[in-house]
Amino acid sequence: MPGLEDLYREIILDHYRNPRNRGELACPPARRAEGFNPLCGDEIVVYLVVDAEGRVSDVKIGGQGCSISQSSASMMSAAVKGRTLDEVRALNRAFKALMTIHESRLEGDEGDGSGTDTPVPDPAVDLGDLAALQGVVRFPVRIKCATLAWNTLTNGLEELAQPA
Amino acid sequence: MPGLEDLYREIILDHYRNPRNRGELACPPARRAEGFNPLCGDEIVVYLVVDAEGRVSDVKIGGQGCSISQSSASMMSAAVKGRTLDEVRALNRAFKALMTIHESRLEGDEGDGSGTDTPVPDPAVDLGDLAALQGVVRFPVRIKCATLAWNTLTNGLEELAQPA
Amino acid sequence: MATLSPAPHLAPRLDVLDARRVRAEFPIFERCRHLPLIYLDSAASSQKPRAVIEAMAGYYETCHANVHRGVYGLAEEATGRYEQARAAVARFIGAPSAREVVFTKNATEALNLVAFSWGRANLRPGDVVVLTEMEHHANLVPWLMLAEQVGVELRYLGITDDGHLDLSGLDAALDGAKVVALTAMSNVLGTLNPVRRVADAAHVAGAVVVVDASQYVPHLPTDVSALGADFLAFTGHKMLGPTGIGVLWGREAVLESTPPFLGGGEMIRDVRLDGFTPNELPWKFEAGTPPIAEAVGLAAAVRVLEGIGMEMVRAHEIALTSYALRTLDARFGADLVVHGPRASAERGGVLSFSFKDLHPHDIAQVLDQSGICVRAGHHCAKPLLRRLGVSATSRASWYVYNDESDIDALAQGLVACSELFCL
Amino acid sequence: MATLSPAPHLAPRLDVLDARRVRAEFPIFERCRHLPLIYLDSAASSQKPRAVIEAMAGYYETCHANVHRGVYGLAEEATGRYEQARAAVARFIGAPSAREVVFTKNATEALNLVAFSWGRANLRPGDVVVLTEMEHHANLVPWLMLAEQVGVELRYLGITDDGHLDLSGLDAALDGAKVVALTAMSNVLGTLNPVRRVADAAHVAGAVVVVDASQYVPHLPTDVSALGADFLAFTGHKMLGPTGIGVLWGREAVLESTPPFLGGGEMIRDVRLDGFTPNELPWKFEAGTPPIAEAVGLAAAVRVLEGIGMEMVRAHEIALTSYALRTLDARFGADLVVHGPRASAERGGVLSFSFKDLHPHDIAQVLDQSGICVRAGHHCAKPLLRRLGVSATSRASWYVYNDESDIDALAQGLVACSELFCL
Ligand SMILES: Cc1ncc(COP(=O)(O)O)c(C=O)c1O
Ligand SMILES: Cc1ncc(COP(=O)(O)O)c(C=O)c1O
Repeated sequence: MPGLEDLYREIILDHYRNPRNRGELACPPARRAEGFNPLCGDEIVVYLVVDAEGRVSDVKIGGQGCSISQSSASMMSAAVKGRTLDEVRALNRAFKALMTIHESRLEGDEGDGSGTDTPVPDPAVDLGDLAALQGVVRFPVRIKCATLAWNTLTNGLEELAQPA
Repeated sequence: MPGLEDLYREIILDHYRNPRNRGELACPPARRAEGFNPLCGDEIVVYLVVDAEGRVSDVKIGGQGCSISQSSASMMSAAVKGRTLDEVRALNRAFKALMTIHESRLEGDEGDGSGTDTPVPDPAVDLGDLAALQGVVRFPVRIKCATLAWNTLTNGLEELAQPA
Repeated sequence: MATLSPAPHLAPRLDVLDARRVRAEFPIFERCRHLPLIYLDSAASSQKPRAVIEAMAGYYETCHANVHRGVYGLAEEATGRYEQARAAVARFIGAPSAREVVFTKNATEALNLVAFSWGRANLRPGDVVVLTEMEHHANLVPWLMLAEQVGVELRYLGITDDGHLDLSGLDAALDGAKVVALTAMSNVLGTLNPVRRVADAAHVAGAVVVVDASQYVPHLPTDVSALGADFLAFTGHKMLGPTGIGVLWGREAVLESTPPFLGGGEMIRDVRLDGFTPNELPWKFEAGTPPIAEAVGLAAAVRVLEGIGMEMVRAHEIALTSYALRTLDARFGADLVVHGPRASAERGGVLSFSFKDLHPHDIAQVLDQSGICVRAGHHCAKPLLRRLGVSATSRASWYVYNDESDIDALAQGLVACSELFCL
Repeated sequence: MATLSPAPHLAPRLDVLDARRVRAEFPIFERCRHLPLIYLDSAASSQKPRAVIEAMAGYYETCHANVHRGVYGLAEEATGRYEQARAAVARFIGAPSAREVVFTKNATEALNLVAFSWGRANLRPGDVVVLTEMEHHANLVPWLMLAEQVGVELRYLGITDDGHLDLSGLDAALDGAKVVALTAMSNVLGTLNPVRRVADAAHVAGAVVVVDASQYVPHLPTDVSALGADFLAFTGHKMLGPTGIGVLWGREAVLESTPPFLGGGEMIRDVRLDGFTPNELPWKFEAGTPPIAEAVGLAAAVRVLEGIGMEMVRAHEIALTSYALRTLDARFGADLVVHGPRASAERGGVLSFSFKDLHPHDIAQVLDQSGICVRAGHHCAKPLLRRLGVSATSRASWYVYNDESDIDALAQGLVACSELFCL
């Protein structure tokens, strides 16, 4: 059994106790995206301002949930602030890759049954604090907690891509 | 495991090979009753003439099925011929009692799950050849074969009791 | 071969249940990972005693064949075992006849059978179905589906702030009701509902009473007639039995007026290319090859529970619940909020709680590190959780193999949670 | 603990299957009554190898918990085992994704799911459902119920006198058809149907193809795409696995367009007092606690079959069937009538026969006396038996643990029958 220290790294607990960019932004100019994990009730709200150059000029996080979902949201907010949308997308891909590196399980030959291809992490992308969430993959039930914020952000960005 | 000799007594095989009272009767004066075991496809037709004194003056058996259902029908026909309806009913009760005397099974305390009361055999009734069918109770699946003829007869008698 | 008689050493005829002795009969507690297993999730599923595991293995090793209609001895033996299991279950719940006991795949199928087969045949658009706000999804979703398909109206009995069923609206709710479907014990709050009282009122109003006894039959002496139920559903895996089997009990007359549910082998008397005739009770509701080994396992579980004595099981759980309430209160005071009734005589051994601002997922995760298994989430009762104003709770639940030391470990584990998150 | 990898000694990589060696893995054959067990009723239910029995016992002994949503390690382990079983089954039938594999309680429930959930959502009064005269009740009664409830029209493909599907009426039957539901192999005649050919024609006509593979998956290498099926149903207990579990495979797109079947926990994403949102595939169709230990057992069965090799299983059964046809012919000539195709490459290892004027019940009873288990009756295919003009047949069927000596014993037993009744 993997140890708790793999999951609750100090940096994660720090983001949980002292969440960064917590709050709301006026919409417009901000866009608001809401994410919900109906299985555990975790909730994330992302407020996002993208400037004329396609750069995330401001971001705020609302919602409530477990330490993993909340710290992941906090880290994400810090990581995307000031980045271009392309950079944000690359970060998102890198993070998803981090979350899908499965170890061989009890019966490794049979995989996890999801049948989806495992994304390959891009070594060029520096995840910063987010890398601390790596331990989550050893606790499969918690992966959805860690990815909730990113899925919410992605939905927000897709909406942004559509005519308002 | 009970032996075959319990089931296929010589007298049963004799009735199977040489069925008594096989045939049909004109209706009227005879009444016709049909019995069917949908689970195994066994079929019995009973033709019955009851005279003015309430006595079975003639009986014939048609149909097809396994040795147990056919020999039971043959024995029944021999047993009821010439009897009064009251005597026939007593025979029927005695035969049913014979067919429900369960031995203690694997887990005797739990019965056969049928929850019905076990009829008590009447020592005053002489079953004659029919007593040879006693071994059938040790082969529960076959009980329905043995009782088919009697159930058919009972239905016929009930109809007789109704205004024609 | 399997041990088929009630294990005598499980019935020490003491005044109190010796949980250590009982636990020794459950192989999983010997599982030697780095920590002893402190299993506090029996409300989700119970562990299995050796007698149950061996009964099933023994069945496969010595007498498996498909049941019914097989002429050969092996098939007859298998059929006997299967039908004896039905008789054992009937006896365990005080059913007048084994004909009233239908084996399903779980409690959920049993409740769906009632909603769909009895419901579609007997309910018309606008007919009222009364439910409660504390139902498990298994006793909600089938009725929601029926509401959509048939147009029945659903009404809900609410709950009071201390987690009891609110009966103040009962008479109004029953007006025009054709069905009242309620849980005998909440799997979240632990609340034991006044089933008899509701059933009597429902019967006066002309409604049929459906009881979800999934959390009741495993933990309390059950008598279907005393409860006043028309239908009663429960599930094997929560009562020391295997997965893959559930039970629907129904009053004979009500079952007779219920059309078949699934179609196939076993449930028919005759089939033609243009129609079919259903079989008699209870087989009319058992389409296809039934859960044979599972029935044998469930019968073994029933014998183990009878060996201990259901009065004893109940007394043990009251004692543990009292101990848990006292212990958690003393240690954590207002930091730990228990959802549901405080009096242990009014509740079963299921304790849902909120602890400081800690998220139940984090609590369950940290407790797991000490080998403690508790459930975190909505416990398949989302409407109830909304009513409680929480999105998830932590839930600890106990059974015959638990004792005070497990509660102590839980309390200790909660201290560790609190320290880790510094809240 | 359970043996989880394919038992290597079951995979001797020989050209022929060593049935004696295989049989040694099945504890029931050690059962020591007064006679050795000659089991010729695998079409009704197969026996279980040690690996399957132990996998289930091992599961209960070391890692049982309810699956999904449990945060603690034990629940995660149980969930992993359950989902790995799904993956193993998907691989075994060549399913593109485990999302397409739904666990049910048996094949019957799987077929009911298709008829009721897909059928009610997609069929309108007057729509045509094409069946065959050789279907098992499990693939008849649900459609008969649907005909009654929805008013669909049922059409039947007949059979030829030598027991093949009569395809001469196929085009006419397909005119306006929305569904074609047929068995891949008859459990009475042994006939292997030209599923692919029928499926291609059905698809051209715009119909969905439902395959009852209950007798096929256990005995032949299966590839759902090659068969051309949209839905495929089979059952655990006929393929060395436990009772209490069946499988419905469906093409992802078709499953997506199928509404939920039973309602309850597990199959939902959200529940409110006024409605619910279903879960994603495959859980949308798995209401309530699933057959967890049974899935673990089924995965073990799959590994045993893979260890032997399905090509080998098929070759062995062809060899045994040829031997049986030859032997019975030589011994009894015209006294013994085999129902179904004569060429063993066109049929599976299921042999229904009529012997003189002896009633199948009597035959089965007398054979039982020599320890030989054969089935007698209508085999849940009453319309087919009417078509054959018999009310019952005797049926012998074989599997990996049978060999020529079992056929010899059968022939010997039939001689005894004939003598006893002096016919
Ligand atoms: C062809 C066929 N279809 C369906 C079934 C039903 O399988 P089950 O009883 O496991 O649901 C059977 C077995 O009885 C069968 O032989
Ligand atoms: C109150 C209640 N009802 C119904 C169920 C459903 O039981 P199963 O999942 O075995 O069908 C449960 C268990 O999850 C329960 O706690």
